[in-house]
Amino acid sequence: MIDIQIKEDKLDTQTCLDAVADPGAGGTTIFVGTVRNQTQGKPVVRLEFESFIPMAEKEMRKIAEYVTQKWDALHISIHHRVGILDVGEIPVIIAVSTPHRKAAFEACEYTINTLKKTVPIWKKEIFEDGEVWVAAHP
Amino acid sequence: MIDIQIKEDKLDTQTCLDAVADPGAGGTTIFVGTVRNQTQGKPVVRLEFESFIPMAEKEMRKIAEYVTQKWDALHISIHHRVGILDVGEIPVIIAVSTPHRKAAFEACEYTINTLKKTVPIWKKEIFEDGEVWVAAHP
Amino acid sequence: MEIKLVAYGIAREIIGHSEMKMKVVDKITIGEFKKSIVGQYPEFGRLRDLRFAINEDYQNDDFVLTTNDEVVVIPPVSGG
Amino acid sequence: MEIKLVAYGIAREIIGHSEMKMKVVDKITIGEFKKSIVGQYPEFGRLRDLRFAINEDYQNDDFVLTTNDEVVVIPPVSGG
Repeated sequence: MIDIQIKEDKLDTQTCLDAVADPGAGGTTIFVGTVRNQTQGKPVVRLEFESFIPMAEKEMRKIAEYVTQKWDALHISIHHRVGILDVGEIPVIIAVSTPHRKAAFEACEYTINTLKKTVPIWKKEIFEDGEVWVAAHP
Repeated sequence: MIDIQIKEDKLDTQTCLDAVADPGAGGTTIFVGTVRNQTQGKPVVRLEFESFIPMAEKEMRKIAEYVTQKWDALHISIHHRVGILDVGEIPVIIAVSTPHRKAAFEACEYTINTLKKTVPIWKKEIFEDGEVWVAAHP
Repeated sequence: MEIKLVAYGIAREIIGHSEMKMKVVDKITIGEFKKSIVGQYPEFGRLRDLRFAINEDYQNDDFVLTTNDEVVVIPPVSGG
Repeated sequence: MEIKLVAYGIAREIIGHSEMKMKVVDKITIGEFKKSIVGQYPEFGRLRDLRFAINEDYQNDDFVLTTNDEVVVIPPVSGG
């Protein structure tokens, strides 16, 4: 089962874990992103996320379908938040259940790495004295 | 912070996630083990876990200390359940928070792999027609 | 012909609008359109990359635009 | 001298007790003790491995036992 959600509400790990529960699962790996309090030593005040949501959901689904096939994932849940997030809040949760645990780690890491390359979501870091669109410039 | 627990009560992912929360964390990886409904095609009725608890806690702490140093982990939480577990229940949860996400995956995978080799916990699989101490024989 | 340009993130800030109508030459490709928009807004040339989506899919440089296409400018993504 | 043997998991089932007192020769090493116990309970020889802990730590074959030591038999572990 593929569970993709992009929303403004707070994300919840248990919800993603429940979405991938399966009696045939031997391991579930979850990645939880959190807003760090600093970037290269500079204090971060907050983050703002925006997304081209229909395309972002489509790209997430492509990743989820690939993962399901390549690692025999039983279920995958990808939740991403948009809007304003404070330090410590959760922008992304990825949960993958597989029959054997090694696959769950690989599949989960592949998913977050690929999401960061292909899914149209943009993050602006707000500092005390300015703001930066993350990764926009070389 | 190192959070090690071996107990008979149900394990909870959110509790482990809370234990490793940190404003400096950029990523948290969680591994959740679950009791599978079958082993090599044979239906599993339930699992029984026992442990030499004081030594198991000591060995888990060794792993946690190594992980903290090697991957600059901010916090690590290792919870393991003992007693009788049904299919779908959770024998182990490992959560690791790190400043950058790659380290969280490596540290979490290392922890579960090493736990399975060094920590004195034993698992008996109960089938319809018999029982087996897992991994006891070559 | 006319197309609709949609911009997110830093692209929106560079253009100054999240949506706008643009006149382009008939049968323009994404590659040609990209050159034209970088000429018009040089800040696009300083980005790490610049992609375009039509129908919620990334499209290559040789994709040919049709009148009324909705062209979404995708600056470097940074989700997660 | 006398030591206390403590056994878990399949080791407990092989011995038939979770704890028992045993007489062993003075200054016996873990290696020698292992040979003796495998001789007494041949099923131990069929396990994937067999380790021993004293003071909650794995000990090598050359570790010398002292009277009243609590020797814990550690059959192959299978946590997680």
